[in-house]
Amino acid sequence: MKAHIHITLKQGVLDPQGKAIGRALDHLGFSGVNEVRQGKFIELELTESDRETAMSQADEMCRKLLANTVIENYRIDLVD
Amino acid sequence: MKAHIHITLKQGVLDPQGKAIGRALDHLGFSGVNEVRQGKFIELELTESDRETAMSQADEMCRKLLANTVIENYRIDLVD
Amino acid sequence: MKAGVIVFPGSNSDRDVAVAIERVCGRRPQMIWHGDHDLPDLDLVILPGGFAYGDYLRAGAMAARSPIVDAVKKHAARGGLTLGICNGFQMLTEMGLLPGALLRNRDLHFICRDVDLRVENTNSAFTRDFAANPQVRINMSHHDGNYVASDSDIAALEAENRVVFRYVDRDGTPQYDTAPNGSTRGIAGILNRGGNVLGLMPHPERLFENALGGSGGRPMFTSLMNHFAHA
Amino acid sequence: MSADTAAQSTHEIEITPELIAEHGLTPDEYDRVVAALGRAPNITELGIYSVMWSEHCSYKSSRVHLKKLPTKAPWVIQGPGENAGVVGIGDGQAAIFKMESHNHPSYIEPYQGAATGVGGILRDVFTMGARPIANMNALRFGAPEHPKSRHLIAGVVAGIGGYGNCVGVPTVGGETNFDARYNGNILVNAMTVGLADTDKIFYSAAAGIGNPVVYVGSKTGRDGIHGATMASAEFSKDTEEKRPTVQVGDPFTEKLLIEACLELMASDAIVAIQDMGAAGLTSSSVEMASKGGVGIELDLDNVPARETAMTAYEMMLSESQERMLMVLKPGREGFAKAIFDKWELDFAVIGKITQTGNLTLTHQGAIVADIPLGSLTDDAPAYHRPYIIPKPSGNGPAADDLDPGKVSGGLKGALTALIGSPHLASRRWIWDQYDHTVMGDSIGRPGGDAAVVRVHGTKKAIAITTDVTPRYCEADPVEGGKQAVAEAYRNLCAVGAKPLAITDCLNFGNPERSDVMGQFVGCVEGMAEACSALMFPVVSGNVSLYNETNGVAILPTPAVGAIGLIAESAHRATIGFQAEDEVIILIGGFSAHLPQSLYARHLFENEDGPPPPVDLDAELRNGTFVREEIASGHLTNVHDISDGGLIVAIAEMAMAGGLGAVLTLPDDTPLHAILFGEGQARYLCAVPRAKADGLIEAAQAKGIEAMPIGHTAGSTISVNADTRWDLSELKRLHESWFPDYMAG
Ligand SMILES: Nc1ncnc2c1ncn2[C@@H]1O[C@H](COP(=O)(O)OP(=O)(O)O)[C@@H](O)[C@H]1O
Ligand SMILES: [Mg+2]
Repeated sequence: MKAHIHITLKQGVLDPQGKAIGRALDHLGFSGVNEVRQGKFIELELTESDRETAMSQADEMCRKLLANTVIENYRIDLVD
Repeated sequence: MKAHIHITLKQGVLDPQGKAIGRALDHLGFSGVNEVRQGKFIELELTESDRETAMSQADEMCRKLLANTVIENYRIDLVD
Repeated sequence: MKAGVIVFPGSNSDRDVAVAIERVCGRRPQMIWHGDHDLPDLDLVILPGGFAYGDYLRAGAMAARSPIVDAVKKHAARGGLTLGICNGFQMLTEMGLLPGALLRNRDLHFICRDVDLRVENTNSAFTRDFAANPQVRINMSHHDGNYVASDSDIAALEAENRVVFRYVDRDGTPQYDTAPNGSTRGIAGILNRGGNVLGLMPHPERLFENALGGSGGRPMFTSLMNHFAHA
Repeated sequence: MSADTAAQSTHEIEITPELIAEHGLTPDEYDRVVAALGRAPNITELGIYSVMWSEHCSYKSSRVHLKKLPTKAPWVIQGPGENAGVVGIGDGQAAIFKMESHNHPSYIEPYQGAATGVGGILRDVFTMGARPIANMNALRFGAPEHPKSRHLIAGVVAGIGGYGNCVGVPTVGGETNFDARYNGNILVNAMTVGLADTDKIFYSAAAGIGNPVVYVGSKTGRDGIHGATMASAEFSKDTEEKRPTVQVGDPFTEKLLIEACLELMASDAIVAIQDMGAAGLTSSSVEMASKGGVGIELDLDNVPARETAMTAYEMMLSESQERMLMVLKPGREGFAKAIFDKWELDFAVIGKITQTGNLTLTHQGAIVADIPLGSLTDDAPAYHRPYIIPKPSGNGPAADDLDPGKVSGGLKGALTALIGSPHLASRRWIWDQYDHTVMGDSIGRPGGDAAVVRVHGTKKAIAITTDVTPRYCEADPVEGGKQAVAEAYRNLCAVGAKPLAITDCLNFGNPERSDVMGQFVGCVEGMAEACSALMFPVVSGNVSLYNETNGVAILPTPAVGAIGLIAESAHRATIGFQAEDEVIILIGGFSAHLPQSLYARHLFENEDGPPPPVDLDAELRNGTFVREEIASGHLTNVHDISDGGLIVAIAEMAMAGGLGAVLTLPDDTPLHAILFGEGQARYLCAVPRAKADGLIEAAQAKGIEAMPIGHTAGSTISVNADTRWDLSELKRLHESWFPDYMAG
């Protein structure tokens, strides 16, 4: 089973990368971009085949390592 | 309109971040993880409301800046 | 030798390389703003080290889309010498002037230390003066120096003697799999096919005189100077 | 504008006792607010008082004692009270430096906390017109085996590197300690040194009625609101849950801000300038206006905001990073704006200087705060908190109580255990992650007694060190305070620098406890005594109190950051042995003082007794001698003796030089006491045989104890022919602890 994890900065937390990307897009002549936020996308290949167990494993991994929950949110999607 | 962009390393390209995460997970005692790949998740807030135009804009942004197509693939999803 | 250093927002070794060139070659390079569209008449264009645009998104990515870049590409296409150090090397790959890409160091840490390099090709304008002593110690200082390229690109680089700098052990053993940053085949610096565009991760300008703890990087600057003196 | 309008114009948030307490104000303090205003404050005003009267901004517990520190010397240009201290280094040049703590934020989010700590201290220095040339970091972590330590170390080191490397200022040194007393309160103290011309130094006192007040840098978001009050509150179990909005650093913007500010500073457009540090817009505007004896009026509608619907309260208390406030000469706004536009930074005129003596804020057409400035600064509370200075307990262990026979491997095992312990193992794992070579002037890199950075384009160099031995301060605050200053002095002398001045970061627990307050007072008094005796004044600093968790205070940690001047950078000393068969000379005599040594504490878990006494006359005499010998070119290999004692210092010299030593030591005192005693004011040096007698005679002529104790040789260290250590084995232990631990 695969877990697809999106890690994004919490609302209100400064995103220096997103800000700089936004400016660079502007310089390249892309005018219609209001906001850019950059996050992470992590794909895990799990041996676990039970969805519930896989989900709770992935959740623990996010809390313990993958996400910095002080400033980041995470979302887990399981894909077979 | 929002564009959600996933940027992932091409198959076969070494992923130091993914590897390091894999090692760290292992270390933390998460045993059932076969492979980890880390990519980027970029959210763009576009003023454009026409889907087709928005898609072609986002595609151009990916090719010109957001992705390095030598090593990376990208996928764009439009979200209203 | 008329050298120019491109200054990007976030460049931080622009002054250092200019100082090294002035001290070794006697003439201070011109500093050129990334927002300009034209280059003055130059023998050598340098893309310096640093964190242009914070290295946000990908190291060198945004800088490689600066207004000045078209002029740099034209200069290189004409055969003009172009040197990218550290962040500059990353930019050269992002511009497509050199193959491959530089990923995060294997252990994900930034690494600043003096490393041993073997100059594998002492036939370029950048490296002739290394011929007498092709193993040197210079400083590396980067977060993204883990060179990757397709198998065919790597094969071509090796076959055409375009791997110019390679990480080696003290005794000269190549670090094919053990470079501190994980770089493929221990690659520290490469040349383009034309032999006029060089990118390398370590900083020759940080060890160019003994007061700094070594002068392993100095021959690069004397090579360039002599190249133009003899031209 | 009357006070009543200010009071009425807010969103009618009722000021309850709970709200007052949440803002960290006592009922008494609240009464003082009401008295100062002549009415009740509104929420914005309450917020402003709360941050300005917080321990962090007001120094209310420490102020009365900080006055004891000497701050003057002929070379001091600016002492405490400005953003950073300034000392002259000749030729019309000045070194500007300061150290600051970012302890609590680094515990909550180690990467961003440490990173923004570096950003903040850089701004304190370049706001005075200096180009930053070096960063240092003094770190204290919990016990290595504590479950959080690894994560905190990894995050803090990555954060310091992430920020400093990106802005392109070399991080050239620091110190790192581990102790269980920091388990719940790590210390992250960052220091920056910059260079400026003495006629181009910028101060923060606002002047010129009507002059524009300008905001530059990043936009304001809801970052770290209440960070300043958080930095003054004791941690409790639920702090980790509350997790205030953490500030995220943007080193790229900081780099642009440095370049833009220095570019503007080359002109004469600036009247006053100050960074927005803790308590952001509030403290910067209040301090600038009150120092200038003027009033200030801000229109918050013009503050560049990152988020929508920000209230006046939020804008005034936000701790968004990479922002500065300046007062410009009238008519120079356009000129200044062009520079910030070029660097793509925000620039906004947000107010003007007035003659009211008040801080007046308008937002959406209404006056939202109107406060007499004096009540926020000079008239802020100052407490004479009760204190008891702890005294050392008894004489501590005698040499016989600490018999090396009880250590596994005996005398030999004692050194290998210490050199590979967390306390003495190499910190290479840390400094490897810091760009310490950028700017091309780092000639004394991490690993020496003091870092040495050339003054660009001159023969001069600045030496920099940070020091304190918290276990000494715990055992005897007064001696510990002296020792911190003395060790900094010694580390500078050991590279050949003339010690100039210090900055400090006084990290302690809860000052409302008389024993903790006693530690603070004792350390400050000890420091003051040492600073006076050594002509080594304090020119800047910072106090961080309430470093405790669930009632357990940190070790008293008055970190000292110090700089010295090397006149000829070619004449300096390094710690590694340089050649075979050089005579090793001990300056300052043998010591057998084992109580509070690493030997006693680490190998015997004995924490009793007094720390080694500090003889300030000897420090001055020996230090001056060593530095003058280096300056005149006679000495190039020196190391001071500190943690671990004589044999550890020898081992460090041997490992750094890749060359062993043969030592002959007296047998009238227990050898382990001579090897591991931590007596102060001592140095080791090695010189060619032909120079040895001359050096010893020169020392003795000045009343300094100096004697040969052996010579450099081979690849082992031996003592009196019966104890021998293999250098490569020592080196392996010394180098492997940190990477192995972090990988574990
Ligand atoms: N956090 C750190 N960052 C950079 N360098 C460090 C750090 N901690 C220690 N060092 C370096 O390690 C060396 C040894 O430190 P320390 O034992 O504190 O020295 P000393 O006893 O001379 O004060 C010094 O050169 C110091 O600068
Ligand atoms: Mg020392």
